[in-house]
Amino acid sequence: MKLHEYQSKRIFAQYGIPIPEGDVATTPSEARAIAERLGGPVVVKSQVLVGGRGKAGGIKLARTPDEAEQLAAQILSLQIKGLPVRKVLVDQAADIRQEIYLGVVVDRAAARPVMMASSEGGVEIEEVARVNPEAIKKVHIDPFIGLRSYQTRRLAKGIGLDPALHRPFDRIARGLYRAFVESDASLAEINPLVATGEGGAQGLAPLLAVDGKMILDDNGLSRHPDLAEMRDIDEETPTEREAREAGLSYVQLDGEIGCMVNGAGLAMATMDITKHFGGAPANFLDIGGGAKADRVAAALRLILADPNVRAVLFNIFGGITRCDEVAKGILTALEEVKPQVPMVARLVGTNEEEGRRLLEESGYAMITATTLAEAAQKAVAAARNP
Amino acid sequence: MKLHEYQSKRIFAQYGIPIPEGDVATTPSEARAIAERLGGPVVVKSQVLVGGRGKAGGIKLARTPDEAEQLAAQILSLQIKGLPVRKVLVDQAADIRQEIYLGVVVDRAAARPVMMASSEGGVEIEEVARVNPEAIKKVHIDPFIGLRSYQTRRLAKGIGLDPALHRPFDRIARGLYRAFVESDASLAEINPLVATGEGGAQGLAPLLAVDGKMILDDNGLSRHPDLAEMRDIDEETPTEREAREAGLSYVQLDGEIGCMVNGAGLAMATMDITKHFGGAPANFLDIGGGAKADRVAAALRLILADPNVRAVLFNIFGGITRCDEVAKGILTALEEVKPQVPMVARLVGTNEEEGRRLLEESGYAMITATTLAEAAQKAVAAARNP
Amino acid sequence: MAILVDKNTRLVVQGITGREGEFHSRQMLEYGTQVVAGVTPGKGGQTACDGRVPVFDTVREAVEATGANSSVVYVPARFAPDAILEAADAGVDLIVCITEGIPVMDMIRVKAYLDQKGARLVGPNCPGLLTPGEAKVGIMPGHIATPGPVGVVSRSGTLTYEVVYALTARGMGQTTCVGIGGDPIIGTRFVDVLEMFEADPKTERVVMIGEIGGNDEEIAARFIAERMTKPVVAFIAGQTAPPGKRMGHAGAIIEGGEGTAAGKIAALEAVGVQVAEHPEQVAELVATAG
Amino acid sequence: MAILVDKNTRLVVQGITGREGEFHSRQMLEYGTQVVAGVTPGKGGQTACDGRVPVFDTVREAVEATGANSSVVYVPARFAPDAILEAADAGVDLIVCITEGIPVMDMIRVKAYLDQKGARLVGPNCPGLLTPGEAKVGIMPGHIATPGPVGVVSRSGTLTYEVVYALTARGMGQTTCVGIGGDPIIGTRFVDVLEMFEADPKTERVVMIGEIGGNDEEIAARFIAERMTKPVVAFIAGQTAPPGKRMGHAGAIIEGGEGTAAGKIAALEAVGVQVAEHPEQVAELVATAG
Repeated sequence: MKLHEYQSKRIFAQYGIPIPEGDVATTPSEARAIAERLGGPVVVKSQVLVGGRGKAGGIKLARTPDEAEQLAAQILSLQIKGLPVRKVLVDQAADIRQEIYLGVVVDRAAARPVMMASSEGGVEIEEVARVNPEAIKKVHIDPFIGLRSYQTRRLAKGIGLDPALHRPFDRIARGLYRAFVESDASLAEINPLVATGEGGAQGLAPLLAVDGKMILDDNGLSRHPDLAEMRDIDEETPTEREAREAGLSYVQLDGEIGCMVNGAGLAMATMDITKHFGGAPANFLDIGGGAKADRVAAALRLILADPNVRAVLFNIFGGITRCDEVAKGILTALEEVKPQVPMVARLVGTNEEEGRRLLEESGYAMITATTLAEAAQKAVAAARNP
Repeated sequence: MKLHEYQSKRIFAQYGIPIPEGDVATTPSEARAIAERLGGPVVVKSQVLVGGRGKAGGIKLARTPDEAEQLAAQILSLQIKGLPVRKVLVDQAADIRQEIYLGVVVDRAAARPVMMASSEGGVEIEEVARVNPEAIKKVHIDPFIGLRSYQTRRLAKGIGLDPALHRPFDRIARGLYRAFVESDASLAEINPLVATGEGGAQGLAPLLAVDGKMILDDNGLSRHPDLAEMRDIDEETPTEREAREAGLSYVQLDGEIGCMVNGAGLAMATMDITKHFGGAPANFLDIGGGAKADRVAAALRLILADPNVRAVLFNIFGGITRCDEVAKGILTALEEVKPQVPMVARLVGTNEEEGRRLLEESGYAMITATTLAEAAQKAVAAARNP
Repeated sequence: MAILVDKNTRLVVQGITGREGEFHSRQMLEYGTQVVAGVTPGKGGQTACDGRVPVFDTVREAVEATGANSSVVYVPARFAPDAILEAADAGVDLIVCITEGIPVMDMIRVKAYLDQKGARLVGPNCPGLLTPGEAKVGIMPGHIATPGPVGVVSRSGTLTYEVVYALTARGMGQTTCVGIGGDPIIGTRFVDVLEMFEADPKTERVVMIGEIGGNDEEIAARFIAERMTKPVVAFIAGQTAPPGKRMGHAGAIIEGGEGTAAGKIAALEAVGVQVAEHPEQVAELVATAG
Repeated sequence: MAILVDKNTRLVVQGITGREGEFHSRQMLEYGTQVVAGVTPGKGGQTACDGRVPVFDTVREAVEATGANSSVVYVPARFAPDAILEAADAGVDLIVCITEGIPVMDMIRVKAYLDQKGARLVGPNCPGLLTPGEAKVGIMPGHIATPGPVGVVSRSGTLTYEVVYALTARGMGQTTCVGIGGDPIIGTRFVDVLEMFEADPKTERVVMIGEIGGNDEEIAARFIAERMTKPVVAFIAGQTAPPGKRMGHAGAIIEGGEGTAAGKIAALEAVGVQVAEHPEQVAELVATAG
């Protein structure tokens, strides 16, 4: 689950990371009020869960509350990569001397978190990795002893940070790591972390997290009800939300063959083979292991709700999932939804005979297949000539 | 640093461990008010930092508020092992079906915490270890993964706990371990943990921490200011407090030879050799590594404040401590306190010449010695014939 | 010969009295696996699978009473890390975790602990292991496999069955089928299994089934180039997957331009691995590989 | 020969620009120890000890630039766990921690981590190591020792000097003097050092100086009975210590009737170890032991 910039930064602040003064507005007049309260120039930033907000005109500097109101109105009317802007963050503008990148992700191969820092902040880290990989410094973090100050010192030196900033950098880096771990995140990123030229003595932060991003591990959300509540339902299609609530893995695509498969790998392979034989998958849909009839029924309703779907391909290879349960689910759903499109069913594995028997005895017209290649070819053909 | 029962139990409660309803009183009328508020029978328990309170008459059951007031008056007038009782804990009396022991300590040899449980609660664990060691079950705790439920299950089965109590036992055991770790404790103990015969369904705790004890690691106190504040200054002699505040390790004994030594091992050996040659040490006193003049002066003032002291033995073996610094400290203190007792000085090691020179040039009468045996013998003799 | 599980595997099933645990224990028993014990806290002293398997409260008791040397975990995600650690502490050599949905941070800690202990974990979120004719541990349907010379290793579950089914249909049996799981942090990775297959005298050819996400396939490609003498055939799922979307498995996501099927296929082909265009084609390529 | 430190020791001093760090670095240099680097965060590029020792920001840089193989830690308790871990991560073989006052829970974690890494720690809260005529690491005064055949191991600091001083005065030199420290959790224990002395061809006799608290002396007694061929002379401090009072060292406390000097002396005498009645008597017993 992705968090908005303002949500990520509020979490960072809880871990002692300095962030700009600011607040969220949903209307231009709210944005104006915030700018008035803050005083001085502000940055008005669209809160949408995609990258490239700046290029899309979703981030603007306002010198006065008037200007903040105007720019907020403008930004709140934007659509960025298809997503409507419903909120803006109004932040005090920072004095930017240097922009740093600082982020934590999981390094799968090392099986531990890795913290990355780069002197080239304000740019996407993938871009830096491509253009100037030497600029990225990394330290792996032992999950038991955590991120240590000697490691943050290595990062700070590695990116050539002013020695006077090493201590605040250490505090921020260790705070970011704790935020990462304690939120069950898969990414926690400050980009840019800004050197403001301020001394700590004046009470102003010498390093400031001007932009922030967190992605949470969906598997960890159940133990963070406060974070789970941060989900922005506007950022999901109703279909995706319905799928999530039904416990299904579903990704909408733009093809015409609806796929219902058990297992993520097989679901991808089913999409791939559909394409291989000249069709296009309408979705990725994994009904998961051991799916019961009601979950299968929910899955079929989702597929049929997509108006692009011109044929449905069931590919079930029973292991922990039982073919008879899947067949029951299909039949339950068919009683409710009267599908206008042809259906191709391939059921193999645990209780496959019982599953096939149930489908055959139901009386619904269903094309059957033995191999996956056969099933895919039949589905592609059926979608063309229903 | 030892905590009182009531302090320990309040910490336990913060970790989800059920404790009896109760409060602390310093007067009989306060005790009465608490008993009235609680209703039903209460236990009035002296809060002193020594064991054997029960045998000393410091724990009594009161059936009525009247009786609570009377018993509190009686207990508040006691001295237990020389310590005056200044506070009583008034707790709701629990229905006791079974008494269990549960504690965490550090196992030095294994270099990790160990949790111990025994079906013989209400008795000191050392007593159980002597009489019936088989009754004590132990699990070692990995510091990185912590105490796990499968380990508490082993303990619960090992002590023959009713299976219905395994879950509450697991929660309490894991809470106790967290309290231990997060308080930097060297001991955290519930004794007895009482099976009340209540079901969890009625909202009453089926297991209740009726008595609790914690000892904190002095080295960890600086990061727990809230716990450091719990120190009961009544439980230290003024001398011990003064020593602690001056950064000195000091233990008062009942002999006549005041010892000032650098290093704990050497300080003990100096005490031992004093005894070996027929004297008795008045104290253990380690001025620590690298002691400066002012700390040495404070140490000498402490020793001379003890009226039993009839001779002072300085035994300094310079390593990180410099003999010249020690000599300066002794001279500073001598200017202030005019000692009426003979002093024997033995200074060896780092900057020993400079140290000796300072003492010699000062003009104070000081008996000197080369070996420890010689110094001890001279001190014993000087104490007898001043 | 085979790898990881065989006739000598003495298995304890953690979560045996749960619905899936009991169902698959029966299937494993039917297949001939020595399921010697089950564990469900609070149900010690009972039996499962119609009295065929004694149930214990802890893995340690199960190991002490039955000499179990391997464990399979069917408990819910919330309790699975504890179950894995318990098995490791009880000294079993092999732990197979079927459970899906374990948070990544939990698995990072579990794996670090297991590495210290020297215990081998397969999974989590995996279908388990199958040595045809000897033992199955996990949830793979046994009837699709048959003994033979092909070693199979896969990040996927049902996609593995698909490939094994096709191999069997073409008369190419398997030494062992290993599902390593689809999570970002797994106990046993491609290279670990490839190394075992390379060392196993009965395994003549190897099938490797990857998918988008991470760079395990790329690491495997390097290993194949440097250390493997046996032919390897691969399939990579997710050629049509869009970037930035998690495709079911927690580990199957193209992020920051990395982990694409195209990149993995290129890495494998560059070291001489034949990569099938669809699952059933794997069997055709294995038949002619060498 | 000697144990742990010798002429080949290349030492990095952590906390070299602190008062004690600089003072003892000079003493170590004067003794002839190869102090090749110092570390103080933020002072990289400077030098210490009148330009004789380059200072680095991190241990890793120090090791890379100077080939340091051992480290000694003089930093305050709050930063000492980090310093030890840093040295271990930088790959030094031996870490000697002088610092006292480190919380026990910190040391439990540090020790568990070091055990994984295979790094050897001596201390904390110890005087360090001295191989007379070759190298000193820590704070022991060098002039009290002289080369010879006696290995000395001790939980104490200054008490060790006392014994070494007496040995030297009687013409009995030392192979290596090892202060293992007085804390409850220490990196290297009596048995570890006894094993090294037993294996060291130059060490002919061993002195072991214990104190009240814990049961390390009792464990050492078992080891001496089972594995030591060389004579051992011991002294145990704290015969006059009252129970329940911490005698300076965090580890020196008689608790629950355990850890008394009498118990330790009995355990050692039971396995044939001669136990001195006072420190200076140790030298007499060593002279006649065999």
